[in-house]
Amino acid sequence: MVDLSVELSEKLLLKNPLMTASGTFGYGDEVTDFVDTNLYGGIVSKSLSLNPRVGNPPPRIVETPGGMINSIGLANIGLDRFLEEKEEYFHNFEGQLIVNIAGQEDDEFYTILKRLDRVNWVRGFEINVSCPNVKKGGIQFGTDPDFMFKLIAPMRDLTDKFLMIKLSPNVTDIAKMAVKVQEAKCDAVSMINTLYGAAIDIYTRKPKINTVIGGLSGPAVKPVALANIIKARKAIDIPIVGIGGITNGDDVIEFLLAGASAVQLGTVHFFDPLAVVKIHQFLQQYLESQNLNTIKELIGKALI
Amino acid sequence: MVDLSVELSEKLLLKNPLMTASGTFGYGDEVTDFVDTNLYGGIVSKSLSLNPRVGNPPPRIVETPGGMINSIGLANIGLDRFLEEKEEYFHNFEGQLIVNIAGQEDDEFYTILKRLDRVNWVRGFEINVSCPNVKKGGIQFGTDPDFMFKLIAPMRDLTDKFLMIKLSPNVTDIAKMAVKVQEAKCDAVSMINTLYGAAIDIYTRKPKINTVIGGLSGPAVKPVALANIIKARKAIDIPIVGIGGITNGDDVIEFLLAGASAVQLGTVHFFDPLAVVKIHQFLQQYLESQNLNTIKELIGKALI
Amino acid sequence: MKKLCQSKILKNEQLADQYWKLVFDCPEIANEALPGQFIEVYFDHSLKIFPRPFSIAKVEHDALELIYKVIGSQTEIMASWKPGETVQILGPLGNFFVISDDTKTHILVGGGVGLAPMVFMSEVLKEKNFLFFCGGRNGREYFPEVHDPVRRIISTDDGSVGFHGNVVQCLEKEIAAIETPVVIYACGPEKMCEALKYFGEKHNIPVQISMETIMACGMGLCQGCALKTYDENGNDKISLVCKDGPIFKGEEINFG
Amino acid sequence: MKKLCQSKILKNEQLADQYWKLVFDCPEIANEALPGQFIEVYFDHSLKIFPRPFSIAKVEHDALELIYKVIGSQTEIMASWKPGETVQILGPLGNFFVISDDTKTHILVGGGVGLAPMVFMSEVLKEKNFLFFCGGRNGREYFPEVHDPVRRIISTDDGSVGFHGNVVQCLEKEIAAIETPVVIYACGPEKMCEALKYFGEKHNIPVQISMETIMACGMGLCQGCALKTYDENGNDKISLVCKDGPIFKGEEINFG
Ligand SMILES: Cc1cc2nc3c(=O)[nH]c(=O)nc-3n(C[C@H](O)[C@H](O)[C@H](O)COP(=O)(O)OP(=O)(O)OC[C@H]3O[C@@H](n4cnc5c(N)ncnc54)[C@H](O)[C@@H]3O)c2cc1C
Ligand SMILES: Cc1cc2nc3c(=O)[nH]c(=O)nc-3n(C[C@H](O)[C@H](O)[C@H](O)COP(=O)(O)OP(=O)(O)OC[C@H]3O[C@@H](n4cnc5c(N)ncnc54)[C@H](O)[C@@H]3O)c2cc1C
Ligand SMILES: Cc1cc2nc3c(=O)[nH]c(=O)nc-3n(C[C@H](O)[C@H](O)[C@H](O)COP(=O)(O)O)c2cc1C
Ligand SMILES: Cc1cc2nc3c(=O)[nH]c(=O)nc-3n(C[C@H](O)[C@H](O)[C@H](O)COP(=O)(O)O)c2cc1C
Ligand code: FES
Ligand code: FES
Repeated sequence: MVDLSVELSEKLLLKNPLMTASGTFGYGDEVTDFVDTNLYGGIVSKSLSLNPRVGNPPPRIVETPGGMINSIGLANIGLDRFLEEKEEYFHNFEGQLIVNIAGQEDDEFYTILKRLDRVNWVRGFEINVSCPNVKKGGIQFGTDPDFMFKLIAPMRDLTDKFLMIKLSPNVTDIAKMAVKVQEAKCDAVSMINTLYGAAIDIYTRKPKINTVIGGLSGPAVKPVALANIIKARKAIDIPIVGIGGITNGDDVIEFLLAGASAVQLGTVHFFDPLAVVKIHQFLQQYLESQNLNTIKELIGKALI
Repeated sequence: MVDLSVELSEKLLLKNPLMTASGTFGYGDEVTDFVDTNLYGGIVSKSLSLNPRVGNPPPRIVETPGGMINSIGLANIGLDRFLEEKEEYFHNFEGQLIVNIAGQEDDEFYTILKRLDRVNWVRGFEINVSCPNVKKGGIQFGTDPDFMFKLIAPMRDLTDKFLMIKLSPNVTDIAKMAVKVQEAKCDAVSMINTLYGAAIDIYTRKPKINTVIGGLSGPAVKPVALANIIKARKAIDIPIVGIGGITNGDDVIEFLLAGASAVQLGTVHFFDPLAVVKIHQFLQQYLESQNLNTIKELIGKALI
Repeated sequence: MKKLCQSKILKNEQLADQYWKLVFDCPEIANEALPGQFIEVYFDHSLKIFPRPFSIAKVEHDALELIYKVIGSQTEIMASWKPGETVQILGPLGNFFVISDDTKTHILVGGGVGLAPMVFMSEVLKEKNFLFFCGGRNGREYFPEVHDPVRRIISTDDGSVGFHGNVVQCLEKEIAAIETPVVIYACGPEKMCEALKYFGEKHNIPVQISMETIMACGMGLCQGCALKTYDENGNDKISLVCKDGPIFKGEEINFG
Repeated sequence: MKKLCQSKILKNEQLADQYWKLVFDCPEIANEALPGQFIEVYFDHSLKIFPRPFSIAKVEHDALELIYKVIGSQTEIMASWKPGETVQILGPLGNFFVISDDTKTHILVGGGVGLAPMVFMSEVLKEKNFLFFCGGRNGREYFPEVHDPVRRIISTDDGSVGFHGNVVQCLEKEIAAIETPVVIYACGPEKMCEALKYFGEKHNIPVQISMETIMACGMGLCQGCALKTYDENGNDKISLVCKDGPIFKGEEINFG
């Protein structure tokens, strides 16, 4: 048996490098009818805010060539209901639960962090500084290195749990952002969140997304994610979690070679809900065919 | 008959809004066997440098989901051969020839501009400040607003011909770049050039593109192009030429509604060489079905 | 329980102009499906990445039937599928029409591709008293067979077949003669559904409407299929068509 | 002159394991095609956007034949095509093998999917003296028929059919007995082509090699299909496989 486990920090060992991307997997309980969610090394939950949010009005999604645009607007059940309703499920989950947090302002982030720091079934945090779909907060945190640093630097004092910052690709230089994350002593960066995208109905002339500009994801963005990971890998030493357009096992290996220590599956859940099962099989076969005992040996090993 | 003509400036009237994107159409003479190139309102030629360039070593292209990455490296025949060899073809071309210029440093741009300003079959210029595939010059001009301004501001004094700057999407805020183009008194901006993209072969572990990171184009990037055009449209008054992933007539209308005054077809030439013919037909039918006499009425008319 | 199946195509045949019937061998879904529920159909190697939702139009033993209209690239691809090929489908998804024993007359209203779930309803209500109002633009549209032809009332916009006018106008004409209590079940174009909501309010008839929005996942993962609705107190709410629907009570829907 | 055609499929049949033969009704291309040239095959609605290049394997009146190996998504899609369907193709593209009357023995060397253009060559050279060396990994590969069976010399890596070894080793064994002047025409895996270049140099035999690179357009628009080559003076050069090739002289190719 090959070893699929990876380490994102001393605090976070994953039995395999496959996580779910925030907002693309519900809270994990929608697919249990036909997928064993224990195949995931980790689940990253939908961005959580202090209070419940209904999210943006429709239309919220549109299909684009090889991808989609979304503007869900961080619809979520809020911290209290999350703690009440999800405990049982995540107690039984054999992988690691990473809670993705998105606040409107600094204090909202900190309050959630403090409360969840005490919750034993929460193993770590992914801080969403890069959602393009909320007007206040959201993207502005994620495009200016200093602004972001101010937001995230205090977080390290609030939790000893695994702390990861999710970066936006909508910047001139993602490496600069990644360096700030490392300076703030966070454990890892994840990238990429969605790209800016828009679509217009040529008959009604209305935007196909309520907020006009939404977030592009799916296979289409995979090359962009890889380019960003390659750039960030050169600039920082902390682990990178790769996200963006991953569809199959081949893609997962590509992200690891490019420098990601783990990956998140997002949009693929919508069009291939069995992806995790297929990827699992592929990773094992691939490692065997390459005479590798552990998947860790692939991380950052592209001949670049 | 509906009127497809658009005006990019008083100096540049196009009989229809369809142009070719630089680097995706040779010099127009490859497809004449089966396409009437006079269907294009304008041809934008492959980026021209002072001296011939062989371009980058292989591999130069790779297919990605819904798109492709290229790193041709501005392979081109150089100014002298261009003037000698292409005059006859462009004398007979019924549309407008826009020469795309890419230099390694400021002076190279200016020298080419000065020489071509005297050439009567050259109707205007597109300045490529945004190619991600050349190390010197290239992208760095196109990501810093002030750096770019310094490059382009002197150009206005060198030519009275139509002068357009082609912008990169690999920036935090394309609107800031567009504003600088307007300040430099150029006639128009075109957007987008390619996004950063990478791909890795999981068996050889080598990058699938010689320069590791290349330029992503094709249907996949269409939503990104539209988002950028919408943002730039709000910031400037000069015309925008829309580029990025255009495949069919529907897409062309979408770009016009978003605020583009004309468009360029790029990657589509590779997978649907008859696109221009089909788009032509579609535009006419669409305008008739919408009871519009002229395509100009669509520009910027999205209900945003 | 939702099942994700690799199902064999038994039949794929053209019914009318752009209308096709596709039959899968899929006991897992067929045996659980209720009228109003839908499935997601998946496509390989496709530039458009979303699966496509289709109402279940009938189940017969292990066979699961769809009625679909070819209107874009994916339905075009579907029309090229041949019996014997295998396709991935997920279902049954969503809620279903609620049928109550108190109802004297079940009124099914279907327009265009909205006919599919109503065909299923007409099968389930075979032994009961139902009327099936089918609307179409003209006589070239597809109007499904029902066991007892008098139960099918056709209307076309151009009057080429049946009642001349839309299906709601037709219903307005007939309603007085229909035995109460009545329930209306509807699926079709948004305009039709909206008109039926107000028709129901006017005549004090409960209306159950199957709604459509763009779906990415079809099963509650993406929160994309949002629909503006009202809660019991009439406050604004957002519902997910794939999970909370596709069937909503008329009074729940905010047609905006 | 290149033609862009909507061509009807006449035949699409499996030849061996993963090898298929696809025949188009396409007089426009068939009537102009020369051995070594290729066509581009286009796909609709596909996540992979490039058309795919395939060597012309034969022309017979208006029929244009390809031999293809199913190795990925697009060749999988091709294998699902049915006679009667219409496909967009572009051709004939690229240069061709140059056949000279001085040549006493024409040596065709093909391995794997590289067999296709050699089948065309064997047709064109039917009346001349040729030998067709076919290489494969094992006996389950496809080895094309030729009119005169003694002209076909098979070698397999595992020795299960014909010569035990690769096709170049086989040629090395036979070459002394072959009547000169000789020309070698080759198409196949890069390693084979490279070995043949050096084989030609060693034996002072001209070698014409068909090369493959990833192609976006197939007709000189994108400059993507770059190949490292040498000019007449041995200086480094970049050539475009779709326009300057696919056939290059052995000495032109820089195998790096
Ligand atoms: C719950 C539900 C049940 C449906 N039942 C049927 C049915 O029984 N028979 C039938 O013919 N059609 C049905 N539809 C509509 C069907 O899903 C669309 O016709 C189909 O998706 C069109 O795909 P296309 O690629 O051919 O067309 P496209 O050109 O891609 O789209 C044409 C139109 O189809 C709709 N559509 C496209 N993609 C989606 C999507 N991912 N989710 C929802 N709608 C989409 C949109 O209105 C769009 O404008 C149903 C839709 C829903 C939501
Ligand atoms: C001039 C030329 C002639 C060819 N003749 C034949 C032939 O007669 N019979 C045959 O079976 N194959 C031939 N090939 C190879 C054929 O093009 C590939 O097998 C085919 O493109 C695979 O597509 P896929 O989607 O099935 O596989 P994929 O999984 O997409 O790719 C598998 C491999 O096919 C090759 N390939 C993929 N896309 C392209 C492309 N756009 N351009 C060139 N190569 C590509 C690459 O080596 C790639 O690694 C030829 C290639 C060239 C360049
Ligand atoms: C429908 C949808 C909802 C999303 N919601 C969130 C979210 O709440 N928080 C977040 O950080 N990212 C969110 N994302 C972004 C994804 O987590 C991921 O970064 C992005 O989709 C790129 O990966 P993919 O191409 O594999 O989907 C969402 C993406 C989609 C498609
Ligand atoms: C193969 C290739 C070569 C290109 N060469 C150039 C170039 O020389 N100069 C330039 O300004 N843009 C170049 N581009 C960018 C295109 O002009 C265009 O901006 C980009 O491809 C986006 O449009 P598309 O998605 O329609 O292709 C090239 C693009 C491709 C695919
Ligand atoms: S379609 Fe994804 S939640 Fe409804
Ligand atoms: S494939 Fe485009 S130039 Fe050769």
